Amino acid sequence: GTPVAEPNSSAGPSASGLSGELTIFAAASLTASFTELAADFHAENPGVTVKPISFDGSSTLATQLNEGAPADVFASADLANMDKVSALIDGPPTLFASNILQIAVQPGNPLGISRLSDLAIPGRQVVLCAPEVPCGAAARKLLQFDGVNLTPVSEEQNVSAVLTRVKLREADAGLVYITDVMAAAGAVDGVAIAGADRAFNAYPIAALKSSANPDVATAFIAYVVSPKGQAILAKYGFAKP
Amino acid sequence: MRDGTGIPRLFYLPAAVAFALLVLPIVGLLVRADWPRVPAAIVSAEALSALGLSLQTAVTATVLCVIVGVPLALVIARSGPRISGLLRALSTLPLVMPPLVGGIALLYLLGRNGLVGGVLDLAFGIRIPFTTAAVVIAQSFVALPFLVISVEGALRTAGTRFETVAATLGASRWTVFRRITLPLILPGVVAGTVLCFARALGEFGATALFAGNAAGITRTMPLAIYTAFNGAGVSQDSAIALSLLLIVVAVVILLLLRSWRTEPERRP
Amino acid sequence: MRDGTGIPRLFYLPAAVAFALLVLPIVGLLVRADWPRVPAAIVSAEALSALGLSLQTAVTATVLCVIVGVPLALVIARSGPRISGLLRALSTLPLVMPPLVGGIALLYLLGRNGLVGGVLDLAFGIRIPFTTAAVVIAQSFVALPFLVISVEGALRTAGTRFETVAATLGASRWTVFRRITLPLILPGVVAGTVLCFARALGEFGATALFAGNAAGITRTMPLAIYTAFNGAGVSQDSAIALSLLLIVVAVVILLLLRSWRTEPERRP
Amino acid sequence: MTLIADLEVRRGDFTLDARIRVDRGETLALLGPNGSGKSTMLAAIAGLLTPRRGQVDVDGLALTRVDEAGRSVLTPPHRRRIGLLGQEPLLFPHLSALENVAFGPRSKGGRAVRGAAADLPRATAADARSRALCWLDDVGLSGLAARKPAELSGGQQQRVAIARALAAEPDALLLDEPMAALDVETAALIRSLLRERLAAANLATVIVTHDVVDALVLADRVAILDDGRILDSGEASDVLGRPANRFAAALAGLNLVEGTLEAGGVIRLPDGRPVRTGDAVTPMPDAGDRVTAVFPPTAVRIVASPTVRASGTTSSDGIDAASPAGDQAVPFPATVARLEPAVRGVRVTFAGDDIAAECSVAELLALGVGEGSTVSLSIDPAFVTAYPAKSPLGVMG
Amino acid sequence: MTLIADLEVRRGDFTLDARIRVDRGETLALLGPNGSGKSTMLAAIAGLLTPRRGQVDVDGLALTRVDEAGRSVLTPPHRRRIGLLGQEPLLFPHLSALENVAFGPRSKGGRAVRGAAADLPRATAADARSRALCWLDDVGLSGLAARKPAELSGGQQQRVAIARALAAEPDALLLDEPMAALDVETAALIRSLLRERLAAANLATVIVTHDVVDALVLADRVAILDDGRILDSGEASDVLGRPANRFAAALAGLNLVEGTLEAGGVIRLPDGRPVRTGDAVTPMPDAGDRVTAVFPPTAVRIVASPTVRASGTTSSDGIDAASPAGDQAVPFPATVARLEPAVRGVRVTFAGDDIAAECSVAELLALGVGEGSTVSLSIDPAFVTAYPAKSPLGVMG
Ligand SMILES: Nc1ncnc2c1ncn2[C@@H]1O[C@H](COP(=O)(O)OP(=O)(O)OP(=O)(O)O)[C@@H](O)[C@H]1O
Ligand SMILES: Nc1ncnc2c1ncn2[C@@H]1O[C@H](COP(=O)(O)OP(=O)(O)OP(=O)(O)O)[C@@H](O)[C@H]1O
Ligand SMILES: [Mg+2]
Ligand SMILES: [Mg+2]
Repeated sequence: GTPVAEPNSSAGPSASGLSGELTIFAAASLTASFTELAADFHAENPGVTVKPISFDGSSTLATQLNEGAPADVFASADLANMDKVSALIDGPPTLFASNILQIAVQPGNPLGISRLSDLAIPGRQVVLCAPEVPCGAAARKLLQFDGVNLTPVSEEQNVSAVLTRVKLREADAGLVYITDVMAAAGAVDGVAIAGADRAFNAYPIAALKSSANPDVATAFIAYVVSPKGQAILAKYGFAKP
Repeated sequence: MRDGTGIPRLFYLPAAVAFALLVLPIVGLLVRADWPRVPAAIVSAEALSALGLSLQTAVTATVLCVIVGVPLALVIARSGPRISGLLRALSTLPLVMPPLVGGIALLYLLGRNGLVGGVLDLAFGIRIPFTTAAVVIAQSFVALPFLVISVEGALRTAGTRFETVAATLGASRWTVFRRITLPLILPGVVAGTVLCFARALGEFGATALFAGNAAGITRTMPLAIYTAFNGAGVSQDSAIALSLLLIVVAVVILLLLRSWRTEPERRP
Repeated sequence: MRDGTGIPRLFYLPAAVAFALLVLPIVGLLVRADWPRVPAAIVSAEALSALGLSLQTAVTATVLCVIVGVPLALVIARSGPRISGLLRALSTLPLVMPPLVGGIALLYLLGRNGLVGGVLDLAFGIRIPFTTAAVVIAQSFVALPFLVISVEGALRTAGTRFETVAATLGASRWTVFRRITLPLILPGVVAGTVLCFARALGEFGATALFAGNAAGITRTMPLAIYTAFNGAGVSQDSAIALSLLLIVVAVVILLLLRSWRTEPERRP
Repeated sequence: MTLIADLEVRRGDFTLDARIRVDRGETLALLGPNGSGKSTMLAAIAGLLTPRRGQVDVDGLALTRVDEAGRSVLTPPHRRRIGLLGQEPLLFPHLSALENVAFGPRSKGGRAVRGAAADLPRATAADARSRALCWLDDVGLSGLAARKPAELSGGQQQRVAIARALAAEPDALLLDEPMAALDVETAALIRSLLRERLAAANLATVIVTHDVVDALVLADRVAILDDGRILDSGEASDVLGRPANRFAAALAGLNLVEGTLEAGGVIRLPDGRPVRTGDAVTPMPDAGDRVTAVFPPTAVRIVASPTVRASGTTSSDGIDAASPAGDQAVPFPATVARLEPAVRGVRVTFAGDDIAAECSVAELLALGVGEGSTVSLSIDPAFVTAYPAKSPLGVMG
Repeated sequence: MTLIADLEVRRGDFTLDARIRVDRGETLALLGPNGSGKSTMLAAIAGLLTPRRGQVDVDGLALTRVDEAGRSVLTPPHRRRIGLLGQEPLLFPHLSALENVAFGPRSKGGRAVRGAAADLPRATAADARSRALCWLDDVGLSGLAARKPAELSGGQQQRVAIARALAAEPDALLLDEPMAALDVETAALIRSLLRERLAAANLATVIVTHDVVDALVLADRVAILDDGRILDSGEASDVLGRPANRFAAALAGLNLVEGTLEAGGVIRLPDGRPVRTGDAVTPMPDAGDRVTAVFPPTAVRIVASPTVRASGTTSSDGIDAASPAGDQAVPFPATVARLEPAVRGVRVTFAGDDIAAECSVAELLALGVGEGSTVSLSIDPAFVTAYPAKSPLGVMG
C-alpha cells in the first residue's frame, strides 16, 4: 500500500487545504460504512464535495470503470474485481478491511446449529452464495477445510439474497459475512465459525489514474486506513486487513 | 395498393431514431464480443443446461399465461367500465414492481412461511421455492400482465359485432369464442404471447429471489449470465456469449411464432 | 345490452386464477410489510428524491418512446410483409435481453470507449453514462419495444379503411394521421404507453449498469430499493416500504392515464 | 304458432313502442322512414337489445319478458332460434364465403329453448359444408365459395349474408333490408328464393324494406312504423292503397291530403281548399271526422294560368259554389316550385304545397310552364280515394 | 374540362378493362350487375387501386398513368380532388356527424395538383363547422349533428356520408350506390339535392346505382358495365330503351330476345321461334345480322291452351306461314313455370324460356292457368322494338 501520513485529527478544514469533488465507487457491502466515512471525511475537509457514492456489486462497478465511468476512488469487495481495473490504477491497491463468514441462522437458533457440519444434516435447507462471487468462494473454501460436503438449495448472486432467505425462514441457514449479520440487527442470529479467518475476504481500495483530483482521492484512501476510518469500519463488523 | 395510406414523410426520422435505439446497442454487443471465446462458452454443458431450462420454463409459463390470461382479458374487456377499470389497474401492478420486489412478494405469499405457502407446506408438504415450478411461477407473474393488456386491447378493438351475428346464428358462447372471437383477436394474442414469452425468457430478478439459483433446477439463462458476469476474469466474456446465445434463440422462436400470424385482409 | 356476447362460463375459473396470480403476491407484500416503519421510510428525503427522479426519468423516457415509437410502429405496420417482419423481429430484441446485458450493450455503445460514445466524447466532450440522461436512455431502450408492439398491433387491427376515406376527402397524410389514425388507435397507444411507462418505472438492471447508482443523479426507485435491500437490517423493510410507495404512485398515474382512454362505442 | 313482440326500447332520446305479431308461414313487411326504429325492433326481438318493458314470445314461450318492476326473462340470442340478417352484411372476415354460410349449421345443437328440432345432433363439418354449398348455389354464388369476404363485391357479400341467415334454419327470421346492394336481376332471384323458402320452412318472417315491391311481392301483411310507433298495419292493398300518412303515401307513390268531409264528396282541407272524390267514402265517417284523400300525381292536371280566379284561396267557397256538379274537379291556383325528371315524364312540385303532379314533357312544353310560373291545378275526382283518417295503433294482430 | 378514365385493373381472376369519359357538369350513371367491377372502377379512379395499365386524366392532367412497361404516375388520392362516396358509409367512428361532414372542409389546402381553388386557405374550424351544418341540414339531419355514427340508424349514416362527400367540394365526384338504405321520401330529397348541387358545382360525376330511377333522374348519360367491360353507353333513353343485354333489359323491365331479321319484320330466334315487330328496325341491319328485340312483359298475351298447334316449336315455319299479316302476333306454346306476385298483378315465367309475362289476377283467374299449365303465348308486335345487336364497347365518349 501507499504509505500515508497519519491524519491530523486536530487539523481544521483550512489546515487540510483540500478542495474539489470526490467520486467514490464502492462495493454494495460497504453501503452503510462508507456513507458514514464519506460524511466524516467531508466534515474534516469541508472544501471537498463528496458526490453521492455509487454502491453496487464490485463486478458491476469494475465494468463501469472499464467503460469510462468517471471516478476517483474504487473500493472493491475482492481482489479479483480490482484486478479487472488494474490498467486504470497506478501501482497495487491498498487493502483496508477484511470480512469473515458466519453462519446466519434464524433468531434464537431453533435448530441449534453450532458448526459447519450441522449444515450437512439431511433435510436442512442451506443457501450459499454462488461460487463465482466472493462470498461463495470463501464459503466453499471453509466447507472444504472442514470436509463438509453439502448441496445448497440455492446459490445466490449476493449475500443479501442469502440473508433474505434466512430472514424469511425459507432457508434454515446460510453463510454470510459477519458484517451482514450485524447489519441485520436481530433479524438473524450469527453463529461464529471456528477458523473462519482461514477464508477471509480482503477489501482493496485504489485511486484511479484518470482522477481529476488525485490529491483528494489519495487523502480519502488515507482516511479510510487511518485509525478513525478503521474505527468506523470496525463498528460495522469489518476486521483489519 | 397502398398509395392512399402512406406515412407522413416526416415520420421516417423519428422511426429511424427508434430503430437505432433498439438495434445499435446489440450491434455494440456483437462488435465487442470476444468472438474466439464464444463457441466454447455457448456449447458448455452448463450453458446448454441453462438454455434448456430457460426454454422449458419460459414456454411453460407462456402456455400457462395464455390459458389463464386470455380468459382474464375477456372478463376485463367485457365488464362494465368500473369493474374493468379496477381489474385492469390491479392486473397492471406486477409491471411496475421491480422484479426483485416481485420475488419478495412471491416469497411472502408462497414461501415456506408465506400466506399460502405455509398452508401448502403444513397440509400437503408442498414447498414451492427452489423448484423449477417456482421459476415458472415467477416468470408467469412478471409476464402475465403483458399478455392480458395486449389481448384486452385487441378484444376492445375487435368489438362485439361479429360475436353478436354469430349468436343470432345459434352459436353458443363457447362456439362464438372459439370460431369468431379467437380468430379475430389472433394478431393481438400473438403479439401478447410474444411479449409474454420474451419477458419470461429474460426474467431475472423475481426468479433469482423466489426460485433461487441451483444449476439444472432453477438456473435459467439470465441467472447463468448474471452469475458469469459477477464472477471475475474470463467469465464476464462468457456472460456476453451466453447473452448472444439467448438472443439468437429468442429471435428464432419469435420468428417462428410470428409466421403463424394471420393478418386479416382488407379491401381498400 | 351484452346478453348476446357473454363469456363462456367456463372462463371465469382460469380468469380468477390469473387474477389471483397477479394480485395475491401484492396482498402478501401488504400483509407482511412492517407498517409502523413504512411512514418513516417513504417520507425520508432519500426516498422522495429517488421517487422524484424515477418519475422524472420514466415520464421523459415514456414521452421519448411515444415520439419515436409511434412512427416506428407505423413504418412496421405499413411496410410489406418481409420488411415489416424483419423490422418487428429486430425491434423485439431488447425484450429478450436480461436488463443487465442491455446495460452492458449500452455501455459498449455509448460508454467512453464505446462505438458511438467514444466519438461523442472525443468530438464534443459529451459523456452519457452515469448521468440522468443515461437513466432515460436505459429506460427507453427496455421500454420502447412494448410501445412499438402494442401500437403496431392496434394499427393492424384498425386497418386502413378510414384512412382511405379521409384521403379521398382531401386530407394530407399528416392530417389523416392526426385526425383519423391516431384517434382510432388511441386505445392501443394508451395501452402501449401504460406498458412502456410501467416498464420504464420498474427498470433496474440496465440502469444500474449503464447509469450507475448515484443518489439524486441516477438512483431511481428501483435502485434505491435495491440499495436498501442490499443494506441488510432495517433497510430491507424500507425496501418493501419503498416498493409499496412505487406501486401506489404507479397505480395512481396509470389510472389517470387510463381515464383518457376513449373507448369507441359500437352498436350491437 | 306465432311470433309476438310487444316492446318498449329506449336508445338515447328515441323510444320505440310497438307491437307486432307474425304467424308461422307468414311474412310481415315492416316499412318506415329512416330512423323510425325498424332495426331497433329487430334487434330487440333477436335479444340483442334489452327493452325497458315488454315481451317477445315465440309459440307462447317467453324469450324476453321485462315488466314494469324490472324483473326480466332474457333468453340469450343463441338460444332463441331467431335469425337476424342485419342491415350490414357483417360476414366473418376470417372465414370463406362457404364457411360463413356453414357457420349456422355447424353451430346448431346449442341447447335451444324449445322443440325437437333443437335437439337434433349438430351437423357434421362435411354435412354443413355441403348444405352451405347448396345455399350458395341458391344465391348464385357457388363459384365464389372459397373467397374471403374482402374479395367479394358489395352485392356478393349481401348474398352470402342472406345465404348464411337462411342456412341457420331458425324458427323466425328477421331480415333488415335484404335486397340492399343487389342488382335488379339478383333481387328478383332472391325475392323468389325467399318466397319459396320462407313458405317451405314455415317461418315467421319480418322483413324490413324501403322498396314497396318487396312488400308487395314477399309480404302477407305490412306494418308502417313511424317514430317508434306502428301507424298502420294490415294487408298491403289496404295499407298502401289507403295510406295512413305521408310516408305510406310516398311509398305507394300517391299524394295524400287530410281534411273534413263535407256534402257532395267534397273534402275540405285545413287551408280551405276543396278536393272532390268520385267514389263514396267507405266506411262512412261521422260528420266532422277527419278524412284522408289520396290520388296519384298523374291525377293532378295543370292548367296554364289561373285566369278564372287568380286571387287565391280565399275564394274557395266560391270555387265550390261554381262547380255544382259533384264529379267536377275544382281548380285552384299554385306556383311551380320545381320541375324534376321522373321515370315517365316530369314531376312538378309547387311552392308551399305538398301536392306533386306528373305529366309528360310534351304536355309541359305545350303549357309553356317553367319554374316560378303561376298555374291552376285540378285534381281528377275519378282518381281520388278518400277514407276516414287512421290513427296510430298501439296494437296490431 | 373532363374526367377520362381508361383502366385495366386486376383483382384476383377478375379483370376490369373499361374506359369512361365524363365532362364537367355532367353525370354518368354506371350500371351493372353485382360483381361487374363498378366499385373497382371508382376505386381506381380515386387512386385507391393501382391499375395494371391505363390512365386517369382530369382536365387533361394525368393523375394516374401506368404504361405497359410499368412506368407510372400515381398522384396520391388526397391530391386528386376526386371525392368518393363508397358503398359502405364508413363514417369516422370517433367523430360526431357534424365533425364527419366538416372533415373535408377542414382538410383542404393540402397542396392540390391543380387549379386556384386548391390554393384557397384551409377553412377555419368555425367556418368548416358552419358549412357542415348547412350540409347536414340539406340531408335533413341538422338535429343529429352531435350524434356519433354509432348512434345513428343505417339510413341516417348514409345521409351523413353523402353530406360529407359533397362538403369536401371535389372537382369530380364518384358515388357508389348513394341511395342505398334511404327511405322513399329521403331518396327523393337526396335525388333533388344531388341534381341541384352537382349542376351548381359543375362537377364531373359518376354515380353507381341499381335503381333505374336514379339513372333516369340524375344522369345525363348511362353506361352498362358487365364482367369488367362497358357493354353500352349513351343517353338513358337509348341505353335503357334499346338495351344491349339481358341485364340492361331487366333494369328497364323489358324482355329481351336476340335473333336474325327476316322479311316482314320477323325476328327469328335461335330456337326457330319468330317474333314480329310492328315498327321498322332502325338502323336497318344488313341481312343476316343479329338483331335484338325487346318488349314489356305486359305485351306477352297468354292464351289458355295451345289448341291450334300443340305439337311444339318444330312447326315454327308453319306458324309463320299461317300468319301472312305482318302485324299479326305469332302464338307459340309454353309451360308455366312459376306465378309470382308483381306490383300490378302477377308475373308469369315459363319453363326453359327467358320470357316473362305480366297480367292481372283477374285475367289469370279467367284463364284458369296454374303452375305447370301448358299455354300459348303471343307477343303483341305493337310493343316490340327491334334494333341491331350492340357489341361491347372498348371505348365510349
Ligand atoms: N381481392 C379480390 N380478389 C379476387 N376477386 C376480387 C377481389 N376483390 C374484388 N373481386 C372481384 O372483383 C369483381 C368486381 O368487384 P366490384 O366490387 O368492383 O363489383 P361491383 O360492380 O361494385 O359489385 P356490387 O354491385 O356487388 O357492389 C367481383 O366479381 C369481385 O368478386
Ligand atoms: N345509441 C343511440 N343513441 C341515441 N339514439 C340512437 C342510438 N341508436 C339509435 N338511435 C336512434 O334510434 C332511432 C332508430 O334507429 P333504427 O336504427 O332502429 O332506425 P331504422 O328504422 O332501422 O332506420 P334506417 O331505415 O335508417 O335503418 C334513430 O332515430 C336513431 O337515430
Ligand atoms: Mg335500420
Ligand atoms: Mg360495388
